[in-house]
Amino acid sequence: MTREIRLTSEQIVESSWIASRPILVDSGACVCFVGSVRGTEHGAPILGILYEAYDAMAQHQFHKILDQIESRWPIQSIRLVHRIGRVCAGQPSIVVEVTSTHRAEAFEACQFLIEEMKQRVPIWKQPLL
Amino acid sequence: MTREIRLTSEQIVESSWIASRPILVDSGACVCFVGSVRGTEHGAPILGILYEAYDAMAQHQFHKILDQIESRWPIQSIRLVHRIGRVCAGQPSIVVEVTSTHRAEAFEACQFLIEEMKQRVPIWKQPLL
Amino acid sequence: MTVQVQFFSYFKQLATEDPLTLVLPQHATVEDLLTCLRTRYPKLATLNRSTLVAVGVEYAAPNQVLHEADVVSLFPPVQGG
Amino acid sequence: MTVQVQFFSYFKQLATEDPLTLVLPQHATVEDLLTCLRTRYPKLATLNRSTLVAVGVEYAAPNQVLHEADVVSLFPPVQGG
Repeated sequence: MTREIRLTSEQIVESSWIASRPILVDSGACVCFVGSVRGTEHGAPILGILYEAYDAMAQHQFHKILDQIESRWPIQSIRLVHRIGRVCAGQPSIVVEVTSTHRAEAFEACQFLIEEMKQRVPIWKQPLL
Repeated sequence: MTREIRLTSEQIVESSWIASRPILVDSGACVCFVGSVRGTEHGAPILGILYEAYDAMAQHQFHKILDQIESRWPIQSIRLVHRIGRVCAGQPSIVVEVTSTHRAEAFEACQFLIEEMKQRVPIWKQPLL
Repeated sequence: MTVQVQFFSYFKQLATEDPLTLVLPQHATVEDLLTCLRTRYPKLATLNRSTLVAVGVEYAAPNQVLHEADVVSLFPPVQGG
Repeated sequence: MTVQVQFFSYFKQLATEDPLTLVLPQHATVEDLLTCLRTRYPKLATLNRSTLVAVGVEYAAPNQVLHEADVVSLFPPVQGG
Protein backbone atom coordinates (compact mmCIF):
# COMPACT_ATOMS: atom_id res chain seq x y z
CA MET A 1 0.00 0.00 0.00
CA THR A 2 1.44 3.37 -0.96
CA ARG A 3 0.79 6.09 1.61
CA GLU A 4 1.15 9.79 2.05
CA ILE A 5 0.19 11.73 5.18
CA ARG A 6 0.69 15.48 5.17
CA LEU A 7 -0.09 18.22 7.69
CA THR A 8 0.21 21.57 6.02
CA SER A 9 -0.38 25.23 6.69
CA GLU A 10 -0.82 25.82 2.96
CA GLN A 11 -4.16 25.91 1.19
CA ILE A 12 -5.30 22.57 -0.22
CA VAL A 13 -5.75 22.91 -3.99
CA GLU A 14 -7.90 19.98 -5.04
CA SER A 15 -6.85 20.07 -8.68
CA SER A 16 -3.14 19.78 -7.78
CA TRP A 17 -4.04 17.09 -5.32
CA ILE A 18 -5.74 15.04 -8.03
CA ALA A 19 -2.92 15.66 -10.49
CA SER A 20 -0.51 14.09 -8.01
CA ARG A 21 -2.54 10.91 -7.52
CA PRO A 22 -0.25 7.91 -7.89
CA ILE A 23 -0.69 5.85 -11.06
CA LEU A 24 -1.87 2.42 -9.95
CA VAL A 25 -2.42 -0.70 -11.97
CA ASP A 26 -5.89 -2.18 -11.75
CA SER A 27 -7.27 0.30 -9.24
CA GLY A 28 -10.94 0.30 -10.07
CA ALA A 29 -12.17 2.42 -7.18
CA CYS A 30 -11.09 5.69 -5.66
CA VAL A 31 -13.03 7.19 -2.75
CA CYS A 32 -12.26 10.78 -1.81
CA PHE A 33 -13.49 12.67 1.19
CA VAL A 34 -13.20 16.44 1.31
CA GLY A 35 -14.03 18.00 4.67
CA SER A 36 -14.55 21.75 4.64
CA VAL A 37 -14.90 24.36 7.36
CA ARG A 38 -18.53 25.31 7.77
CA GLY A 39 -19.51 28.94 8.25
CA THR A 40 -21.42 28.29 11.45
CA GLU A 41 -20.78 26.57 14.74
CA HIS A 42 -23.68 25.74 17.07
CA GLY A 43 -25.81 27.99 14.85
CA ALA A 44 -23.58 31.06 15.20
CA PRO A 45 -21.53 32.34 12.26
CA ILE A 46 -17.75 31.88 12.38
CA LEU A 47 -15.00 33.15 10.10
CA GLY A 48 -13.08 29.93 10.13
CA ILE A 49 -11.22 27.48 12.31
CA LEU A 50 -7.72 27.53 13.75
CA TYR A 51 -6.23 24.04 13.67
CA GLU A 52 -3.39 23.01 15.95
CA ALA A 53 -1.57 19.69 15.88
CA TYR A 54 1.09 17.85 17.80
CA ASP A 55 2.83 17.16 14.55
CA ALA A 56 5.15 14.22 15.28
CA MET A 57 2.48 12.40 17.25
CA ALA A 58 -0.20 13.13 14.63
CA GLN A 59 2.00 11.62 11.92
CA HIS A 60 2.72 8.61 14.10
CA GLN A 61 -0.94 8.04 14.98
CA PHE A 62 -2.02 8.43 11.35
CA HIS A 63 0.52 5.79 10.35
CA LYS A 64 -0.73 3.43 13.05
CA ILE A 65 -4.26 3.79 11.63
CA LEU A 66 -2.91 3.08 8.14
CA ASP A 67 -1.14 -0.02 9.49
CA GLN A 68 -4.49 -1.23 10.83
CA ILE A 69 -6.18 -0.52 7.49
CA GLU A 70 -3.43 -2.31 5.60
CA SER A 71 -3.89 -5.43 7.72
CA ARG A 72 -7.66 -5.35 7.27
CA TRP A 73 -8.45 -4.38 3.69
CA PRO A 74 -6.68 -4.84 0.32
CA ILE A 75 -6.05 -1.14 -0.27
CA GLN A 76 -3.60 0.07 -2.92
CA SER A 77 -3.05 3.66 -1.84
CA ILE A 78 -4.05 6.12 0.85
CA ARG A 79 -3.29 9.82 0.75
CA LEU A 80 -4.34 12.33 3.36
CA VAL A 81 -3.71 16.02 3.76
CA HIS A 82 -4.88 17.96 6.83
CA ARG A 83 -4.67 21.73 7.22
CA ILE A 84 -3.00 23.28 10.23
CA GLY A 85 -3.36 26.94 11.21
CA ARG A 86 -6.15 29.30 10.09
CA VAL A 87 -8.65 27.84 7.63
CA CYS A 88 -11.42 30.14 6.38
CA ALA A 89 -15.03 28.98 6.24
CA GLY A 90 -15.70 27.26 2.93
CA GLN A 91 -12.11 26.04 2.58
CA PRO A 92 -11.19 22.36 2.79
CA SER A 93 -9.49 21.33 6.02
CA ILE A 94 -8.95 17.69 5.10
CA VAL A 95 -8.82 15.53 2.00
CA VAL A 96 -8.60 11.75 2.19
CA GLU A 97 -8.18 9.53 -0.85
CA VAL A 98 -8.40 5.75 -0.73
CA THR A 99 -7.75 3.65 -3.82
CA SER A 100 -8.39 -0.06 -4.23
CA THR A 101 -9.40 -2.64 -6.78
CA HIS A 102 -13.02 -2.76 -5.65
CA ARG A 103 -15.16 -0.07 -4.11
CA ALA A 104 -16.49 -1.66 -0.91
CA GLU A 105 -13.11 -1.70 0.84
CA ALA A 106 -12.27 1.83 -0.31
CA PHE A 107 -15.48 3.17 1.27
CA GLU A 108 -14.91 1.20 4.48
CA ALA A 109 -11.27 2.15 4.85
CA CYS A 110 -11.94 5.81 4.15
CA GLN A 111 -14.63 6.01 6.83
CA PHE A 112 -12.51 3.99 9.26
CA LEU A 113 -9.60 6.39 8.79
CA ILE A 114 -11.75 9.44 9.52
CA GLU A 115 -13.43 7.85 12.57
CA GLU A 116 -10.12 6.74 14.02
CA MET A 117 -8.53 10.12 13.34
CA LYS A 118 -11.26 11.78 15.38
CA GLN A 119 -10.47 9.47 18.30
CA ARG A 120 -6.69 9.36 18.25
CA VAL A 121 -4.88 11.89 16.11
CA PRO A 122 -3.78 14.92 18.16
CA ILE A 123 -5.34 17.78 16.23
CA TRP A 124 -7.51 20.42 17.86
CA LYS A 125 -9.67 23.19 16.59
CA GLN A 126 -10.78 26.57 17.78
CA PRO A 127 -13.41 28.71 16.04
CA LEU A 128 -12.32 32.06 14.64
CA LEU A 129 -15.04 34.60 15.45
CA MET B 1 -30.98 19.15 -3.24
CA THR B 2 -29.22 20.23 -6.41
CA ARG B 3 -28.63 17.42 -8.87
CA GLU B 4 -26.84 16.73 -12.11
CA ILE B 5 -26.87 13.43 -13.96
CA ARG B 6 -24.88 13.14 -17.14
CA LEU B 7 -24.19 10.29 -19.56
CA THR B 8 -21.41 11.26 -21.89
CA SER B 9 -19.23 9.83 -24.60
CA GLU B 10 -16.53 12.39 -23.77
CA GLN B 11 -13.60 11.74 -21.48
CA ILE B 12 -14.18 12.65 -17.84
CA VAL B 13 -11.62 15.26 -16.79
CA GLU B 14 -11.59 15.25 -13.03
CA SER B 15 -10.09 18.71 -12.65
CA SER B 16 -12.87 20.31 -14.75
CA TRP B 17 -15.36 18.25 -12.85
CA ILE B 18 -14.13 19.65 -9.54
CA ALA B 19 -13.97 23.18 -10.90
CA SER B 20 -17.68 22.94 -11.72
CA ARG B 21 -18.72 21.80 -8.24
CA PRO B 22 -21.65 23.95 -7.08
CA ILE B 23 -20.86 26.47 -4.33
CA LEU B 24 -22.89 25.42 -1.31
CA VAL B 25 -23.34 27.17 2.00
CA ASP B 26 -22.40 25.09 5.03
CA SER B 27 -21.51 21.94 3.17
CA GLY B 28 -18.97 20.35 5.44
CA ALA B 29 -18.59 17.03 3.67
CA CYS B 30 -18.06 15.98 0.09
CA VAL B 31 -17.69 12.32 -0.81
CA CYS B 32 -16.47 11.49 -4.31
CA PHE B 33 -16.32 8.13 -5.94
CA VAL B 34 -14.26 7.61 -9.07
CA GLY B 35 -14.72 4.25 -10.77
CA SER B 36 -12.15 3.38 -13.41
CA VAL B 37 -11.89 0.64 -15.98
CA ARG B 38 -9.47 -2.01 -14.82
CA GLY B 39 -7.00 -3.53 -17.25
CA THR B 40 -8.09 -7.08 -16.57
CA GLU B 41 -11.34 -9.01 -16.49
CA HIS B 42 -11.49 -12.47 -14.90
CA GLY B 43 -7.71 -12.38 -14.84
CA ALA B 44 -7.28 -11.75 -18.58
CA PRO B 45 -6.02 -8.39 -19.90
CA ILE B 46 -8.53 -6.14 -21.68
CA LEU B 47 -8.04 -2.89 -23.58
CA GLY B 48 -11.10 -1.25 -22.13
CA ILE B 49 -14.85 -1.47 -21.88
CA LEU B 50 -17.60 -0.49 -24.26
CA TYR B 51 -20.52 1.02 -22.35
CA GLU B 52 -24.02 1.12 -23.76
CA ALA B 53 -27.03 2.77 -22.17
CA TYR B 54 -30.72 3.17 -22.73
CA ASP B 55 -30.33 6.87 -22.28
CA ALA B 56 -33.82 8.14 -21.47
CA MET B 57 -34.49 5.26 -19.10
CA ALA B 58 -31.08 5.59 -17.46
CA GLN B 59 -31.73 9.28 -16.75
CA HIS B 60 -35.18 8.45 -15.40
CA GLN B 61 -33.93 5.64 -13.17
CA PHE B 62 -31.06 7.76 -11.85
CA HIS B 63 -33.54 10.49 -10.93
CA LYS B 64 -35.77 7.97 -9.14
CA ILE B 65 -32.76 6.90 -7.07
CA LEU B 66 -32.00 10.55 -6.29
CA ASP B 67 -35.64 11.04 -5.22
CA GLN B 68 -35.21 8.17 -2.77
CA ILE B 69 -31.96 9.63 -1.47
CA GLU B 70 -33.55 13.04 -1.07
CA SER B 71 -36.36 11.58 1.03
CA ARG B 72 -33.92 9.66 3.21
CA TRP B 73 -30.89 11.83 3.88
CA PRO B 74 -30.29 15.59 4.18
CA ILE B 75 -28.08 15.87 1.10
CA GLN B 76 -27.24 19.23 -0.47
CA SER B 77 -26.00 18.17 -3.87
CA ILE B 78 -25.44 15.09 -6.00
CA ARG B 79 -23.58 15.06 -9.28
CA LEU B 80 -22.92 12.01 -11.38
CA VAL B 81 -21.26 11.51 -14.73
CA HIS B 82 -21.14 8.11 -16.45
CA ARG B 83 -19.21 7.34 -19.60
CA ILE B 84 -20.89 5.76 -22.60
CA GLY B 85 -19.01 4.23 -25.52
CA ARG B 86 -15.38 3.07 -25.48
CA VAL B 87 -13.47 3.68 -22.27
CA CYS B 88 -9.81 2.64 -22.18
CA ALA B 89 -8.37 0.74 -19.23
CA GLY B 90 -7.20 3.19 -16.58
CA GLN B 91 -9.78 5.83 -17.55
CA PRO B 92 -12.65 6.79 -15.24
CA SER B 93 -16.03 5.43 -16.29
CA ILE B 94 -18.04 7.03 -13.48
CA VAL B 95 -17.67 9.88 -11.01
CA VAL B 96 -20.21 10.42 -8.23
CA GLU B 97 -20.08 13.41 -5.89
CA VAL B 98 -22.32 13.77 -2.83
CA THR B 99 -22.23 16.89 -0.70
CA SER B 100 -23.88 17.38 2.67
CA THR B 101 -23.45 19.17 5.96
CA HIS B 102 -22.09 16.12 7.77
CA ARG B 103 -20.11 13.21 6.43
CA ALA B 104 -22.12 10.14 7.51
CA GLU B 105 -25.04 10.82 5.17
CA ALA B 106 -22.73 11.69 2.27
CA PHE B 107 -20.99 8.30 2.57
CA GLU B 108 -24.28 6.44 2.90
CA ALA B 109 -26.00 8.21 0.02
CA CYS B 110 -22.99 7.80 -2.27
CA GLN B 111 -22.85 4.05 -1.66
CA PHE B 112 -26.62 3.72 -1.95
CA LEU B 113 -26.58 5.50 -5.31
CA ILE B 114 -23.90 3.16 -6.70
CA GLU B 115 -25.61 0.00 -5.38
CA GLU B 116 -28.98 1.04 -6.77
CA MET B 117 -27.45 2.01 -10.11
CA LYS B 118 -26.03 -1.47 -10.45
CA GLN B 119 -29.50 -2.93 -9.89
CA ARG B 120 -31.69 -0.59 -11.89
CA VAL B 121 -30.00 1.78 -14.29
CA PRO B 122 -29.93 0.37 -17.84
CA ILE B 123 -26.23 0.51 -18.66
CA TRP B 124 -24.31 -2.49 -19.99
CA LYS B 125 -20.71 -3.23 -20.59
CA GLN B 126 -18.69 -5.34 -22.94
CA PRO B 127 -14.94 -5.90 -22.66
CA LEU B 128 -12.74 -4.64 -25.49
CA LEU B 129 -10.14 -7.30 -26.18
CA MET C 1 -52.70 -3.18 -31.01
CA THR C 2 -49.22 -2.40 -32.21
CA VAL C 3 -46.21 -2.08 -29.92
CA GLN C 4 -42.54 -1.45 -30.59
CA VAL C 5 -39.93 -3.74 -29.10
CA GLN C 6 -36.34 -2.59 -28.71
CA PHE C 7 -33.29 -4.57 -27.59
CA PHE C 8 -30.17 -3.64 -25.68
CA SER C 9 -26.79 -5.21 -25.02
CA TYR C 10 -26.31 -8.70 -26.52
CA PHE C 11 -30.07 -9.04 -27.00
CA LYS C 12 -29.56 -6.87 -30.09
CA GLN C 13 -27.73 -9.76 -31.76
CA LEU C 14 -30.63 -12.12 -30.99
CA ALA C 15 -33.21 -9.91 -32.66
CA THR C 16 -33.79 -10.01 -36.38
CA GLU C 17 -34.86 -6.40 -36.36
CA ASP C 18 -34.36 -3.64 -33.82
CA PRO C 19 -36.77 -2.05 -33.17
CA LEU C 20 -39.31 -4.66 -33.98
CA THR C 21 -42.98 -3.87 -34.55
CA LEU C 22 -45.37 -6.38 -33.07
CA VAL C 23 -49.13 -6.69 -33.39
CA LEU C 24 -50.74 -8.11 -30.28
CA PRO C 25 -54.32 -8.76 -29.15
CA GLN C 26 -55.97 -6.13 -26.96
CA HIS C 27 -55.09 -6.43 -23.25
CA ALA C 28 -51.96 -8.45 -24.02
CA THR C 29 -49.51 -8.46 -21.13
CA VAL C 30 -45.72 -8.33 -20.98
CA GLU C 31 -45.74 -12.10 -20.51
CA ASP C 32 -47.89 -12.51 -23.65
CA LEU C 33 -45.41 -10.39 -25.57
CA LEU C 34 -42.48 -12.54 -24.40
CA THR C 35 -44.31 -15.74 -25.36
CA CYS C 36 -45.10 -14.32 -28.77
CA LEU C 37 -41.46 -13.33 -29.30
CA ARG C 38 -40.15 -16.75 -28.27
CA THR C 39 -42.50 -18.44 -30.71
CA ARG C 40 -42.01 -16.15 -33.68
CA TYR C 41 -38.26 -15.56 -33.34
CA PRO C 42 -36.42 -18.77 -32.39
CA LYS C 43 -33.23 -16.91 -31.48
CA LEU C 44 -35.15 -15.06 -28.79
CA ALA C 45 -36.14 -18.37 -27.20
CA THR C 46 -33.25 -17.91 -24.77
CA LEU C 47 -35.07 -14.97 -23.18
CA ASN C 48 -35.62 -16.17 -19.68
CA ARG C 49 -36.46 -15.08 -16.16
CA SER C 50 -33.39 -12.86 -15.90
CA THR C 51 -34.57 -10.82 -18.89
CA LEU C 52 -35.51 -7.34 -17.80
CA VAL C 53 -38.48 -5.67 -19.40
CA ALA C 54 -39.33 -2.00 -19.45
CA VAL C 55 -42.35 -0.25 -20.86
CA GLY C 56 -41.27 3.27 -21.67
CA VAL C 57 -38.70 4.19 -19.01
CA GLU C 58 -40.18 2.06 -16.20
CA TYR C 59 -39.58 -1.58 -15.39
CA ALA C 60 -42.62 -3.73 -16.07
CA ALA C 61 -43.87 -6.86 -14.31
CA PRO C 62 -44.94 -9.90 -16.40
CA ASN C 63 -48.64 -9.23 -15.74
CA GLN C 64 -48.52 -5.59 -16.83
CA VAL C 65 -51.07 -4.88 -19.55
CA LEU C 66 -49.70 -3.26 -22.68
CA HIS C 67 -51.25 -0.41 -24.62
CA GLU C 68 -51.25 0.76 -28.22
CA ALA C 69 -47.90 2.34 -29.21
CA ASP C 70 -46.07 1.20 -26.08
CA VAL C 71 -42.31 0.99 -26.43
CA VAL C 72 -41.14 -2.21 -24.79
CA SER C 73 -37.46 -2.71 -24.05
CA LEU C 74 -35.81 -6.06 -23.43
CA PHE C 75 -32.37 -6.38 -21.94
CA PRO C 76 -30.14 -8.55 -19.76
CA PRO C 77 -29.19 -7.59 -16.17
CA VAL C 78 -27.63 -4.13 -16.02
CA GLN C 79 -23.98 -3.46 -15.14
CA GLY C 80 -23.32 0.23 -14.72
CA GLY C 81 -20.27 1.67 -13.00
CA MET D 1 14.33 11.99 37.38
CA THR D 2 13.49 14.91 35.14
CA VAL D 3 10.70 14.90 32.59
CA GLN D 4 9.39 17.56 30.23
CA VAL D 5 5.67 18.32 30.13
CA GLN D 6 4.13 20.00 27.12
CA PHE D 7 0.57 21.26 26.65
CA PHE D 8 -1.72 21.50 23.65
CA SER D 9 -4.97 23.27 22.80
CA TYR D 10 -6.49 25.27 25.68
CA PHE D 11 -4.31 23.43 28.17
CA LYS D 12 -1.55 25.82 27.05
CA GLN D 13 -3.40 28.67 28.78
CA LEU D 14 -3.64 26.70 32.02
CA ALA D 15 0.09 26.07 32.20
CA THR D 16 2.44 28.67 33.65
CA GLU D 17 5.22 27.43 31.43
CA ASP D 18 5.20 25.33 28.27
CA PRO D 19 7.15 23.13 28.18
CA LEU D 20 7.48 22.65 31.88
CA THR D 21 10.35 20.74 33.46
CA LEU D 22 9.35 18.51 36.36
CA VAL D 23 11.49 16.54 38.78
CA LEU D 24 9.79 13.35 39.91
CA PRO D 25 10.81 10.42 42.13
CA GLN D 26 12.15 7.30 40.37
CA HIS D 27 9.38 4.97 39.08
CA ALA D 28 6.82 7.77 39.14
CA THR D 29 3.80 7.00 36.96
CA VAL D 30 1.66 9.15 34.69
CA GLU D 31 -0.88 9.34 37.51
CA ASP D 32 1.84 10.57 39.91
CA LEU D 33 2.78 13.25 37.40
CA LEU D 34 -0.83 14.44 37.10
CA THR D 35 -1.20 14.55 40.90
CA CYS D 36 2.01 16.51 41.18
CA LEU D 37 0.83 19.00 38.52
CA ARG D 38 -2.55 19.51 40.18
CA THR D 39 -0.88 20.24 43.51
CA ARG D 40 1.90 22.51 42.28
CA TYR D 41 -0.07 24.41 39.63
CA PRO D 42 -3.58 25.29 40.85
CA LYS D 43 -4.76 26.21 37.35
CA LEU D 44 -4.06 22.67 36.24
CA ALA D 45 -6.39 21.34 38.95
CA THR D 46 -9.10 21.12 36.29
CA LEU D 47 -7.19 18.33 34.55
CA ASN D 48 -9.55 15.43 34.81
CA ARG D 49 -10.37 12.01 33.42
CA SER D 50 -10.94 13.35 29.90
CA THR D 51 -7.36 14.65 29.81
CA LEU D 52 -5.32 12.71 27.30
CA VAL D 53 -1.73 11.89 28.11
CA ALA D 54 1.01 10.86 25.73
CA VAL D 55 4.57 9.87 26.45
CA GLY D 56 6.53 10.63 23.32
CA VAL D 57 4.16 9.95 20.42
CA GLU D 58 2.14 7.18 22.12
CA TYR D 59 -0.85 7.47 24.39
CA ALA D 60 -0.05 6.49 27.97
CA ALA D 61 -2.21 4.82 30.62
CA PRO D 62 -2.28 6.29 34.18
CA ASN D 63 -0.16 3.44 35.55
CA GLN D 64 2.59 3.79 32.93
CA VAL D 65 5.98 4.28 34.60
CA LEU D 66 7.95 7.32 33.45
CA HIS D 67 11.63 7.44 32.60
CA GLU D 68 14.33 10.09 32.68
CA ALA D 69 13.94 12.65 29.87
CA ASP D 70 10.47 11.48 28.87
CA VAL D 71 8.40 14.07 27.02
CA VAL D 72 4.88 13.97 28.42
CA SER D 73 2.08 15.71 26.54
CA LEU D 74 -1.23 16.72 28.05
CA PHE D 75 -4.22 17.69 25.97
CA PRO D 76 -8.01 17.66 25.79
CA PRO D 77 -9.97 15.28 23.51
CA VAL D 78 -8.84 15.58 19.89
CA GLN D 79 -11.00 17.02 17.11
CA GLY D 80 -9.37 16.54 13.73
CA GLY D 81 -11.19 16.79 10.42
